[in-house]
Amino acid sequence: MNNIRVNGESCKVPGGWRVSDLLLDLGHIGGRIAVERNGEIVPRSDYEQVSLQANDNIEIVSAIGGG
Amino acid sequence: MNNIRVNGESCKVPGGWRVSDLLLDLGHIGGRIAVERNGEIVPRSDYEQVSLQANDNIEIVSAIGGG
Amino acid sequence: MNNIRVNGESCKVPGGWRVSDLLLDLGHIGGRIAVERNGEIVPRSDYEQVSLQANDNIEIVSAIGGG
Amino acid sequence: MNNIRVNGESCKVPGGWRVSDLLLDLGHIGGRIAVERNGEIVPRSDYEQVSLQANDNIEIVSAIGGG
Amino acid sequence: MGKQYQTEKTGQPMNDMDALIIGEHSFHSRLLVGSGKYRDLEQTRSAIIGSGAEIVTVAIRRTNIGQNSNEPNLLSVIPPGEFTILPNSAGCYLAEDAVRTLRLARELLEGRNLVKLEVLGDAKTLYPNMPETLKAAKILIKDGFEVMAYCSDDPIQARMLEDIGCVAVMPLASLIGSGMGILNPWNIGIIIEQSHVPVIIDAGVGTASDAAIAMELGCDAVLMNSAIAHASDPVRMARAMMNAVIAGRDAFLAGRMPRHHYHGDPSSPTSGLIELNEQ
Amino acid sequence: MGKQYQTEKTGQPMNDMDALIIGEHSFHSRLLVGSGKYRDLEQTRSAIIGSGAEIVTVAIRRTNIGQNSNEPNLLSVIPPGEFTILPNSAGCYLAEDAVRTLRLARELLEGRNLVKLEVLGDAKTLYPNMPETLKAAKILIKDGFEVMAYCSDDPIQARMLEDIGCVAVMPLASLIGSGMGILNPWNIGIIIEQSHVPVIIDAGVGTASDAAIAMELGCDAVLMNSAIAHASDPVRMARAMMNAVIAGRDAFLAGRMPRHHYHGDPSSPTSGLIELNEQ
Amino acid sequence: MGKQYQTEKTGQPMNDMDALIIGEHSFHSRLLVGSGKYRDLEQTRSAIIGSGAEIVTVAIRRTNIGQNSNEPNLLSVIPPGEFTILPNSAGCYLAEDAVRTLRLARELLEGRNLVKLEVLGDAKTLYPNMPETLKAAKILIKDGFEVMAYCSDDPIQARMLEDIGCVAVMPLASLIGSGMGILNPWNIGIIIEQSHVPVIIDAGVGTASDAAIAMELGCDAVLMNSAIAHASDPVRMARAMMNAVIAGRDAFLAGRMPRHHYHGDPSSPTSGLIELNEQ
Amino acid sequence: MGKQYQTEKTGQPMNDMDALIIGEHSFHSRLLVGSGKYRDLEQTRSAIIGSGAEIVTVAIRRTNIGQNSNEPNLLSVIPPGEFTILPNSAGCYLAEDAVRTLRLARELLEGRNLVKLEVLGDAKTLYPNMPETLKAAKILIKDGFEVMAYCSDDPIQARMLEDIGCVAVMPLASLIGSGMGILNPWNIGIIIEQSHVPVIIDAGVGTASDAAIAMELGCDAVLMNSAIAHASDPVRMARAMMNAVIAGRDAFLAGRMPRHHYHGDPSSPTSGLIELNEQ
Repeated sequence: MNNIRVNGESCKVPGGWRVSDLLLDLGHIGGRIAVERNGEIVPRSDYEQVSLQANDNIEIVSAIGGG
Repeated sequence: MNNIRVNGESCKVPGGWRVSDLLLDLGHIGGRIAVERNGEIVPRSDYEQVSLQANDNIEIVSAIGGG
Repeated sequence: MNNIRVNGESCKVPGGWRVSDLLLDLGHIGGRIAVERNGEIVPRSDYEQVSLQANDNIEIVSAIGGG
Repeated sequence: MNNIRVNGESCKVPGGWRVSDLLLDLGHIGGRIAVERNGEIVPRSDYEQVSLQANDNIEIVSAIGGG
Repeated sequence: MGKQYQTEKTGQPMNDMDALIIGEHSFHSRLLVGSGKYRDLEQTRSAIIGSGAEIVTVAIRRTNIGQNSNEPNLLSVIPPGEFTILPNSAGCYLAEDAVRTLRLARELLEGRNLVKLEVLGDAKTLYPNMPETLKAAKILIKDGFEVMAYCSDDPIQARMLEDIGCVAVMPLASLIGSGMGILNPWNIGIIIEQSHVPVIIDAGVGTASDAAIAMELGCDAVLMNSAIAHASDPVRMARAMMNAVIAGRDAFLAGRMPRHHYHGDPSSPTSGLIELNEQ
Repeated sequence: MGKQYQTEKTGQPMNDMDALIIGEHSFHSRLLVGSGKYRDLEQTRSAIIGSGAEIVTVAIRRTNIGQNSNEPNLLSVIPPGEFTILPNSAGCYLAEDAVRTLRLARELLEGRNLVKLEVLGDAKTLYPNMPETLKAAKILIKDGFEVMAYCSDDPIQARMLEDIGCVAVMPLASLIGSGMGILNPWNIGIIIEQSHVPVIIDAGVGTASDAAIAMELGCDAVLMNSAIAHASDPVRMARAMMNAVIAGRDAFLAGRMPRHHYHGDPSSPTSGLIELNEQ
Repeated sequence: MGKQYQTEKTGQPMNDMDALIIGEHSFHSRLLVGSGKYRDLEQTRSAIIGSGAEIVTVAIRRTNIGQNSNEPNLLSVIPPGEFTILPNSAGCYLAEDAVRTLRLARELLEGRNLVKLEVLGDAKTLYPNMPETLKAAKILIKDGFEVMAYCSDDPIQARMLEDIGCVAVMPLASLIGSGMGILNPWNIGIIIEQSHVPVIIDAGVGTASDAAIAMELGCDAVLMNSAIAHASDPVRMARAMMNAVIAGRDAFLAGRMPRHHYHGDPSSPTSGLIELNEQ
Repeated sequence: MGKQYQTEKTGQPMNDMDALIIGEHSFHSRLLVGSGKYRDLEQTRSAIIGSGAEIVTVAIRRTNIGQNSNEPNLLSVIPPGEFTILPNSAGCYLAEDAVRTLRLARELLEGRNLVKLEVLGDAKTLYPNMPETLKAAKILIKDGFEVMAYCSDDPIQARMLEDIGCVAVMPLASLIGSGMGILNPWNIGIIIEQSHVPVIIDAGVGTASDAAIAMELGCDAVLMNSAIAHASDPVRMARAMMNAVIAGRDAFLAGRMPRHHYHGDPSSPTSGLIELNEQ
């Protein structure tokens, strides 16, 4: 298991997980979201390639109402 | 002939003229006008009855652009 | 005794009282006041001449703060 | 003679002149002025020590009306 | 008359709910326009059509003796069958003259009683002469007229006009033809609050936002002439005014947000931000 | 950018002549709206539809972990296929954070480059932090973004933003969420006069006339959120704003009458009156 | 009455040149103050002394029956020998009542004829009732009074008051006690331009700059009460008002610089700079 | 810096309580004046003396080569022993040039460190260039200067100037030389509320009431040049400004009455009236 941070909260994910595994687990598949890993954008097309490493800092965002 | 004033100008009209004679002479037949004789309205229906008297003061007005 | 009104309130005064008697009674002697009797000014110089009659309406005023 | 610029205008001054010589020549002795040589302030106390070199850029300023 | 309008959510089309009622008459448009100062009658008509106005003011003047009666006439381009013609007493400085002028107007318009009373104080400012206006209003109302009265923004005399029986009070925003907009919105606000007849801004509107401001204050309608006729492109300005009056009316009915004088209030949420640097 | 528009009488439909051009994009509507502060997504959509806006701003925030992904999503009611979604960096106080936020936004919106840069100075006023805004704008433009920049009404720094390559400058009328309208029309006027990119009022509009005033000054467009969302009836206010922007734009193009400070100018002729009493 | 003042450079002390003339009376101070609303008579006197005013208004009210006649009396702290006492008809809504009140005042003040006529329109706004004011002014002037008339900012009725023979016209800046300042400087400007008697702003001043603005417009004097009495520190505010009126008067006489709407104009020379970097 | 002043009733003379503290310096007068644009040095001195100012700004310019050194010099009519001379960097558009200019000024004034930093954005508006101003302020403060900084009315950048160590922030009221007064009092209000150094209005004052308004907002002082020098009678206007600043300061300290938007509030009692007619 790896300790990572997702949207500011600590959590553990199995070793070998990709970004796509995390998104699937969080129910974000198919949603309009974007992902940042350690300050860098993870393009949608790379979700299945990018592995989660220990201490990764993941941000997952969506669009909400704003002015 | 009688001396009358029409719209502030002096003129002479034949004795016995009615308001309708004056309007016909001035080319106002059928126009959207109104007539005052000595400060009193002459209704349209009375044009043929009302005689012009010496020293009558006649005003003939129409609508023009205004705010 | 005569019934009179002073500044909107009914009161009784002895017959024969002059305006000066009333003012003395009310403690207004020497003060900066003015007197109206039945809608007419009573000049200061007449206080001792003017008699109060039954049903007289007396107003006694002074200057107060105002803008 | 050295070519220098004074307040944006070219002029020639004798070799060996100090700042004080220039100010004397320009009639600025005793006036309320300040001097910059090649972008650096020349303190009043150094006028007699600082030599003028070829191509020096001298600014001499005073206070005038301003808001 | 602003207060009694309540916005209610109903299935009804808006126009039915929000008619402008003047005396016995009902109108959809809250923009009244004058017919003066245009380049020609064609432009007069185009601008008036473009404004969407239903009520159009006209002045009453002597016919020119010797005038060619075949010349196009104002009422042929704004026919009384198509518009509500509102004759005014512009140019009169005394109650008596205004009364005579409006009696002629009624005769001219075949008995229509709705008139705009305007009695001026002087030729330099065209500010209303209120004592003469009050005097004329009394005479005209007794004589059966429905009087819409051009007036100052004095709330007390506006109420006197209403008490006399005027069907609308029409305070000036600023001097006739000045285009300065509403100079004293506080007085207009008091008049709106107290009145039980329509309050119509008459005179002084200069551009579209002036008309919107009048409607947002709660005025029932706006009357203008120069702002349209003296624009570089009167027909486009007429359309601007139509939309400005609609916009201002809607904004009034919609109930504007409160003003917050000092502190910003974010439109976007303040939480849920990504991990930001310390500030 | 007000000056280069010339009103010409042509047979062309107006919208073709008067498009709002931002970078490579062309729009009919000159009203941009935010999507925050509504009661619910249904009202959000109704108001946005009612406003006629084509460009809608959105904020970028963390998804809630554990959030039900079946919940209705903002972009399902304002789909990017129907509207131009303009993500903002609201809530950021540093250039770096704004850049990260807008990069996420671009990824979220499948590579769309048009963004609203907003870097705030403090949480109390939400006034822009101009040095950080300039810094972020440089980074974003180098990174291929089309940057519309929320900014103060400082003409010098507005020009710097244009010189850096921003596709629009968006000075505040007054503080975000304050509803105070345009507090300094003179500065806005200078910015309009000097700019070669669209000038869009962003923040501070409170009611319809504020929007009309902005357009009459010569602004190219107006962006608002609270003025609609915080009205008592947001959907009606949205319509009011649509009409106010159209009215203000038309009034600007039509060329308003000059203001006359003192002397009234009669709308009705001064001659041809009936024989009046002496005055 | 602003126009006829010409600033001339003479060796004369200024006060001799610039007296305020009301009817037969001449004053140095252009600040008139009321005597109402103070905490006590001591504060009343301190503030009035501090204001430098020479004319002080008082109200006329019934003596309290049973009142202790030893109580300090207003006129003992502002004695008629030291100040010009200006009795008003505040609280009257009809011409007849105002006339009776001011006749009592004249008797009270041993025949002094100078009065402030004030006839109100309603208790809610305290806006003047102009028809009753005009009626009362006629009666009082016929009866030998010198009438200073509180009035609306209607230039036509202000001129009627002057024509009737009032020695000063006193238009409101805004509602009595509102502290809103001059709401319509344009109307006040017209009144100043046309009047041949002093124009004195009466009612509505809220702070020192309001008084300065009135004087800069060309008013001859300013009358106030609440702005001083309702300040947190009335005595200091009285001094502020004294200086503000002097400052505004001097600024009017000095002739202000023209306003330049757009372009900055350097106070420091643009040439003679040191060799600067290219910009 | 307005908030921390508390008016307390003490036996102390006012001037001791209410000094203007800038850095290490203490002043009685809250009016700072420029020395430019006068007809001649005699008028310069008369106006400055008349204004009561203790701080006088000067510009730094190249001496004219060949100039007669016997010509009267500015500093001979406003000698540094009598006034605090505040040299400015007017005319500079880059931080580096402003720094050089003010270093020359310090040398000229025998080491006095107090300077007015002014870095302009363009020659047309003379609006400050804030990024260059911030840059210059840092350099100057590191170099031992006490910097009073001319700036925009942007509260965020005003705070940056304070954080850098400026001894006063000097936001413009409106463009230099425009005489338009305070265009955005809200921004000035925010700056006053947040600042711990004096806030001095610099640029844009046109007449006495503008200065009074600035002080009433809570500004610590006002700096002006054109308003005095370009008045028709500069010496009288100087006196007007002196009194206006004193009046505005006193009004601020006295605490103005609240504004009441709608309803009149009688200055005279509403009871105790004589028996009036029914109304």
